[in-house]
Amino acid sequence: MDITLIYYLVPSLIMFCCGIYGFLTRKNMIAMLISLELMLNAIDINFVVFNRFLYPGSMEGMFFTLFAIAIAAAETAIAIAIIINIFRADKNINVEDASQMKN
Amino acid sequence: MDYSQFFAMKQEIGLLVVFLLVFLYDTFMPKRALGATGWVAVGLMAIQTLFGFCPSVSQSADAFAGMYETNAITACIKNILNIGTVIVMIQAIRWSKQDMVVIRRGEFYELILLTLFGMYLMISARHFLLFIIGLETASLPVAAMVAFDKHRYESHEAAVKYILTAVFSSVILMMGLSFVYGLTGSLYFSKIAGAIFAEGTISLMLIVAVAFVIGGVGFKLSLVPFHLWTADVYQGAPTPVTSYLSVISKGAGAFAFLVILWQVFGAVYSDAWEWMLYALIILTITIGNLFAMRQKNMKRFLAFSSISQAGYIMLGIIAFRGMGVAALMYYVLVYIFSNLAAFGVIGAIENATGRVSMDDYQGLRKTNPKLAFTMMLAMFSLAGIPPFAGFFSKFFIFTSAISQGSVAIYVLVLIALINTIISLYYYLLVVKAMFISEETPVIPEFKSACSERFAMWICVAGIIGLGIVSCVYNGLLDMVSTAC
Amino acid sequence: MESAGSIIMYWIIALSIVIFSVLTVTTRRILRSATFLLFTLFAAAALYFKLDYEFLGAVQIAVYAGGIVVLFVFSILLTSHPGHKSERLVSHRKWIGVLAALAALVVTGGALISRCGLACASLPEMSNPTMKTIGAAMMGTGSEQYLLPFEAISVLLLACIIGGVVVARKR
Amino acid sequence: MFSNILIYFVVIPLLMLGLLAVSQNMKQIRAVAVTGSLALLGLSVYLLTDYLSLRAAGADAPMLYTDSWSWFAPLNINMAVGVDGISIAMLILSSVILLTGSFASWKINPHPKEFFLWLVLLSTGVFGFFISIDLFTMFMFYEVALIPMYLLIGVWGSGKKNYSAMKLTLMLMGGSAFLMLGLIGIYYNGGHTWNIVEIAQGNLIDPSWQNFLFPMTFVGFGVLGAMFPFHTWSPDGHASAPTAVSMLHAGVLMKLGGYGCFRVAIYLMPQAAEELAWIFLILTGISVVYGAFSACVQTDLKYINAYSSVSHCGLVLFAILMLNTTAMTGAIMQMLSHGLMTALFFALIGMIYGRTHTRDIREMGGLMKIMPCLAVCYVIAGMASLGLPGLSGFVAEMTIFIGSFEHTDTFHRVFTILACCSIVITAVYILRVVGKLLFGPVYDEHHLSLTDATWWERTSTFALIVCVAAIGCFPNFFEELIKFTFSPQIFAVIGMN
Amino acid sequence: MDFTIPLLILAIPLGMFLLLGLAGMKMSHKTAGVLGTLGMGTVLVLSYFTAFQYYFSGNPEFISEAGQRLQSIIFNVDWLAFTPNLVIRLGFLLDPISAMMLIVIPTISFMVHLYSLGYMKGEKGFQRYYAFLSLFSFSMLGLVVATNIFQMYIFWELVGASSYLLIGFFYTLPSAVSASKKAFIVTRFADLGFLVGILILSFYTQTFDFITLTSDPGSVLASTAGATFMGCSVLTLAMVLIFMGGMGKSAMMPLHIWLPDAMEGPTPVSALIHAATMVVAGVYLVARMFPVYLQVPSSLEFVLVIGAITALYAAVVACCQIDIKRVLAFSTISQIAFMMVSLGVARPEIHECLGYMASMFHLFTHAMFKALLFLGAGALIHAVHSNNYTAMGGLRKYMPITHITFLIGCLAIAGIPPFAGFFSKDEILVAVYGYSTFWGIWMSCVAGLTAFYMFRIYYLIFWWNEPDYHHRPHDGEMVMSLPLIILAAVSTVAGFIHFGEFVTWQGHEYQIHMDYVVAGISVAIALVGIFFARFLYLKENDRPRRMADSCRWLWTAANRRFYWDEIYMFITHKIIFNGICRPIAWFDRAVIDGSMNGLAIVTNKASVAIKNLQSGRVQQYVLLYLIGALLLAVITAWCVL
Repeated sequence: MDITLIYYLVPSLIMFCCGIYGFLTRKNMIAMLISLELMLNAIDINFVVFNRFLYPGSMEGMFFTLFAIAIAAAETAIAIAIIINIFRADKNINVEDASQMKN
Repeated sequence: MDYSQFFAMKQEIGLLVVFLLVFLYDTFMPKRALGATGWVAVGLMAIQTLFGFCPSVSQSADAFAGMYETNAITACIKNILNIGTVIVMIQAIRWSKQDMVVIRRGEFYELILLTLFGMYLMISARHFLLFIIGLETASLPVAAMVAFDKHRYESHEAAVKYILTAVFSSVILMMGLSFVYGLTGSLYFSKIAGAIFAEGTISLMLIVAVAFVIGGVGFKLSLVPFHLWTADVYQGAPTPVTSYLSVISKGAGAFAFLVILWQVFGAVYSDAWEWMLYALIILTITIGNLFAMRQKNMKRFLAFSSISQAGYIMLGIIAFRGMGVAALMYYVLVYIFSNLAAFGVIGAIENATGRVSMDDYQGLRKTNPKLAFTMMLAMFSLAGIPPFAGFFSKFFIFTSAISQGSVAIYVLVLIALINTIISLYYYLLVVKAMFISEETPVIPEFKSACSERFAMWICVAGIIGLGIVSCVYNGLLDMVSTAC
Repeated sequence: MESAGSIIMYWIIALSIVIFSVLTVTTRRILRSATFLLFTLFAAAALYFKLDYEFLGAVQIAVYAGGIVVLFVFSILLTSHPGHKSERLVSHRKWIGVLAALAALVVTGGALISRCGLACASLPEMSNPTMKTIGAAMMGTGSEQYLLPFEAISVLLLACIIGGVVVARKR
Repeated sequence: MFSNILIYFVVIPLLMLGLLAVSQNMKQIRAVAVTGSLALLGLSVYLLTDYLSLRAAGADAPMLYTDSWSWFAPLNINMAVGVDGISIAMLILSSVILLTGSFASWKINPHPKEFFLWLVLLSTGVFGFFISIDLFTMFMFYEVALIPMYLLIGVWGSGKKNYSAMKLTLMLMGGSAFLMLGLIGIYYNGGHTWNIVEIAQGNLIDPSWQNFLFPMTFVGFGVLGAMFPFHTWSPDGHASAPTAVSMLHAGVLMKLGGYGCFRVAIYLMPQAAEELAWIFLILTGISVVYGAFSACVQTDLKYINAYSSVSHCGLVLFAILMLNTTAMTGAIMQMLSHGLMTALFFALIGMIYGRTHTRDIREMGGLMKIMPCLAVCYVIAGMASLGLPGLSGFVAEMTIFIGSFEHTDTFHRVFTILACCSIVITAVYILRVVGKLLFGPVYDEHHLSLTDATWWERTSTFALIVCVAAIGCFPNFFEELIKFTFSPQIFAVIGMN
Repeated sequence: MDFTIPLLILAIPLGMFLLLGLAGMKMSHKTAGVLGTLGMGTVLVLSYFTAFQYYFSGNPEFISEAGQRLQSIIFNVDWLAFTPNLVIRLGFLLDPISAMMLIVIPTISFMVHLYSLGYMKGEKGFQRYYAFLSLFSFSMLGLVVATNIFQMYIFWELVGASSYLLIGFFYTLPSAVSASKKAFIVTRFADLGFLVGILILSFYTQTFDFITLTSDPGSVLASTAGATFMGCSVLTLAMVLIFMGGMGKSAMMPLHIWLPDAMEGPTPVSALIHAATMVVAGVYLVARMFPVYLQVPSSLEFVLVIGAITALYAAVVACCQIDIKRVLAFSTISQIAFMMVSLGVARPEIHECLGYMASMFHLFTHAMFKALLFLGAGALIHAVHSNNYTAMGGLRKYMPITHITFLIGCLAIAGIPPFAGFFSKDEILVAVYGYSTFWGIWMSCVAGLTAFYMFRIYYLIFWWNEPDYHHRPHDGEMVMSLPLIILAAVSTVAGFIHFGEFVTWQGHEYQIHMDYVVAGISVAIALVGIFFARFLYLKENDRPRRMADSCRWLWTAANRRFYWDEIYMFITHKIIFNGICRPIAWFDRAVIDGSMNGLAIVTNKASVAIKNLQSGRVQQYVLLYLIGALLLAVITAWCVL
């Protein structure tokens, strides 16, 4: 059996879709962030796998992943800060409740 | 390793210097001197703006092996953003003196400068990694700015919505990029374009990649259907932040969008994304207008209006090879002045009375005629009424689009033109409230701060002058045609 | 043809990625969710190791597992009441989520499969990137070298720090 | 730039704007308005005489006083000016109506300053439109003229003014949306120039494109010309507008529509005009009869006049579409004639309304006894409208009918006869109003205490009556004035006589 | 001939109109009246001079060597050039008929001016009245001297307008207002036909000029040969349509309905406009275009039939009217119809177009005696303050002058020799018998009826029974009586004029010779009519009532003018106003305007309908975001791949 590119990509895509599912259904904002992390990770894996399988001569994908991890960290930091902030204001981090402005 | 390459990034470095000076001033100056932070930041930013007009800045350069590019066009769009930023900063001075904000006002200016830096990168990046970093720099700290008004729950809610959507959009964008990388093996614009061109045929993977990239960048521009965050965020954010988001961020996004679409995916224009663009333009203009019609909150109203304006901006992208770039830049410039005039008035009124509803504007003419007049000019300019600048920018953007000459474009432009009627309707609603309504004015007479008036004067001058003084547009067009 | 060990390795990693991902988004306790995320991240790190990107794997563990997940855990503890469960999902909401996820899967998966030549590539030989080459690329200004993004991301992080301060700072 | 006389048609209103902005009281405002409009009138009369002497001296270019200053050079947009007989006629019309309109709003209230500011801005647009021969500047001035209407009606209007102002603005802007597309299309398919004379002389627009662009521009201007079925802004708009605005709008602004249809749609695209005229002939033919019939049952004076304008302006477009010199000359005369008499009507209606506070003819009667001067003027206006010889309506309509009948086509002739029918229907509704409003017993006792016209009202109406009668008595003058407009070099492509 | 005097003939009334119209308010009644009358007097002198010049000077401009009277254009200025060929000129054409009209119009007009000084004394708007009279005189003179058909049309409209103004002179009376409106609109409708006729004719002949049209009609009309418009020969169509204009002005059936109502105007106005001058414009028009009509015999047939029917109808109706002015109005209609019939039967082969001459002769005499009758009626109305004969009776004692003059008028119209009407009517009957015996008998009957109804009112007014008069009626003052006497004198002697010397077709002299058979028959019939009237109405008795009762329906129908007004009311109100105008106005508001508003409403509805897209829930935003991105990809892929 030959483990080809697609074998690596399928788990990554599943992971991505799990992220989407979680992001769309979870009510807790932190859970949504966790789902986002899943998606980001799936993208990282994509880059790495593409790099490794198709373009082994360069390191572009790997570096993108490297920076993406940093970006993810920054995103998470800001997002968590804001979520905690809203928790302080409202004692609640249910995303359903953050829907006062509409139409 | 040639670190001198950094010197190609004159504007970025200048901006960072401004940032550092503001940071140092805010951190180390005695408390009594901090009242001037705003003006210091404005002054420094003004210098940076002037600096941008130095001829040496607009020289073409290409650094880090093609990862970064600067030329007359990028310098110019950065200058346009600088001008807008200066105005936003002036408008923010009064706001930043509020009790809740005053302790963090230094940070506000710092964040503006840093996000502007991110936009610089977006504009000049010719490599997707740098682009993503610029994009994130331009959008993540904005979430913190949106959450600036701690006493208003809306501000928090807006920040949450913003950050969640922003991160999701960057995920979509990066997913698309991963596909692009998989297809072409590179993240350099030029190499990707080369690979796509070499491949000749078009694949599903490329289409998905393009769609995801458009979706990711469309978030910044709030193109429909990637726009849903816009209204809530604009409404919830403090007014200076809203105005910053609606003009500067949008302008940078528009230009970056243009660069990416044409420089990266230019080869598959007619195959892959021409019709996507048409659909997005029609949707954006129409849906934005339809929502704007009903809005009562002025900021939310302008949010939808800015969505539909983004649709018009997109028309400039179609004619990239013709006059599109100049028309787009001109549109953004005019849009900055018009929209900032409107936000200036909204901010002044909000600061003085805390009112932002259109119903409160009834009879504004009687109590504050100058504000009402400024607002009316802004509305007329946004609606594209001559002799105000908005008319010219709309005309030129349509002209540039039609220069592509296909029948589809005529239909597209016709739809856009018909939409201008709807937009005129809601812009006139504001005018009606201020000038025609005979109800007792809600807003008492007040004197706006001198910073606010200063900013409004600049905007009014721009609205009136930018169109009639043809050298602005002529200069842009000249510059673009020599640079291309 | 790969060795049986490597194939087994692959399956373990793949399955744990899939299973833990699914668990992450389906478990109702938020703290468990964070834990499963950690496992998923570990599995991803393992994948990087398997694909010979040791440095990346290390970074993954250090930053993600070590940093971000901890951040999550702290914030969960900060924001949740004891014994707090995520309430049951309304079922139509769940189905919308599933459908959206499946749609995304079909589109992205379809896109990949459509490029069969690409999707069926087998693992080529590659020399492990050494720290030296990584360092050189990170600090270089040439083609496929990343000094500028490196500097730029520092600005990003700075901006995020200031942003975080702004958000967190009380009066 | 300032050596060209035409530019002063824009400069003077701009100066007026400036002076109005700094004027302090009613006296100064009136002084500025009257002096300025007198200056414009003088200028246009001077232009007329000078033009005629130039023509007599043998100048045979399609446009005289042409000049062009580069504006947006890369797009070939110029501030290009030039006039021919039609433009001059329109300039005179505009300045007369501006002057009389100023008198008619002698006591405008509230905010007289702003009122005159907007009014003058509007006329800036109008004058600019008529002197432009560059499509871009023309369009710009066109829109400049449209938007002040919104505020003028909204702030100083009456009745359901909000609705009417919005409807008017939106519909007219809707027209200009089509127009803008058409103009840009002309630019790209007409040799990348906006200059009307160049395009027309070279007949630069490809015939297949003409078939697309002609309807765009014709409908675009036609909306302002109150072409069926795009006329519905007119009744509501006129009914709600203040006096001077109704005058200016019906008197001048609607002429922008007719003028534009001629100057852009027909002048630049004669082949398409010939090919597609039948569609618009049907529409305008309907306008003519339909407007007249509608006017018969209205009870609001302004509605009657608005529908009558639909009918009369329909005749303008109808005649233009006949594509022959006589009919087009008639169209120009009808534009002038309708402009003057409808302004007269609206002025009088405004004056009557200002006294009785109603415009419903069912609530008035016997005004001849109470305000004989206004009543007599109204009768004269009515007679002009129903085409009494000696007043302007007659010569215009007759020229149109004779010209239209030149067409040998049965289709055209049937429509001409249909249009002729309007003279009877016009008589019906005019006499109905005159009979009800002015004659008969006094309806309302309270009206007995009302006064007759004041001196400024007299000035306003008499000036208009003199103009109406002058056109009606000396129509041959037009031949001289308009002779060169339909120059064979432009209309040769369709073999127009 | 020098153009000064002809020009003055037109300019003086116009100037007087402007003077009295603009400055009248500042003048006293007397000044205005005297000014107007003096002006008209001057015109009278000038036009007599001109007419005499034409008929008697022997100037070669006016009469050829062979004694043929010529058409002569005194002046002709371009007024409006439609095309190089089609030019409206304002000019002055002298020929036999226009010279005749130059006598008739100023004469009657002057009489009316004079008479009105007394009749209208003290009326509000006296100056206005004189201004309008001057305007009318100007327009009517302009009409008759028109050199081209369009000039005629212009003045045609102007006389219509001045008629409108004069009928509505008592503008506070609703009946006067509606009568004036009716008069204008009905004639306007007829003018539409006239206009279309002009359009058609001028297009094919490329000229408006009467002389060009009539001097050699065959060649001018050659271009119309075979040309058809909507299935009709254009020439027939044009001539019938032009005649339609004449029908309107001359109150031929079915366009006659305005004339009886027009009696709401002041009586002198009725005398001038609605009896003597304006209403004969239709006859004048046909006479003017006669050579062209001759080219289309079918159109002359049309003229004949319309005229004959109208004559009978109007005569029958006149027998059953109570209002004396109405009787005179229907009598006018009937007499004008005589003229029309006469023109309709005129053919060169029948007594060298005797009908043409007879028609003009009758026009002339009719103008005189009908003006006389109207002015007499005015004097009566002035005296008893009522239009109805029921308020009169036995007046011969109180108003001798009026009585005598009125009697002369009645005898003249009845056709009793030696009064003027006998001669002219006799010529007409000769012409008609020459054409067709059927129409001859028909017209003879009408002549009998004429005598009957005229003497009916004569007896009812001056004999019958004397009612109670509040004031003793008396003759009018001198200015009112003088015109009566003058006109009576003219009516008595005018028949002896050798009309054939002056007005004939093509200007050749025509010697009138009595056809004693026809003359005898018509006198006999007239006498029968008179004696029948005497039998019924000399003394108060119940014979008239019994006769009316014996065929009540006929009497009622005739009294109600055979319901023409009702039919018109039905058509205009029920069909046009309620059936066309209202639906159109509704359609405009509901459908056209509604669809414009509908666009706005739909936009609004759409705006509300999509508002839930913006639900406020960030997860939905993201869901839509995702769907958007995926759809973008899928649809593009679908289309491209």
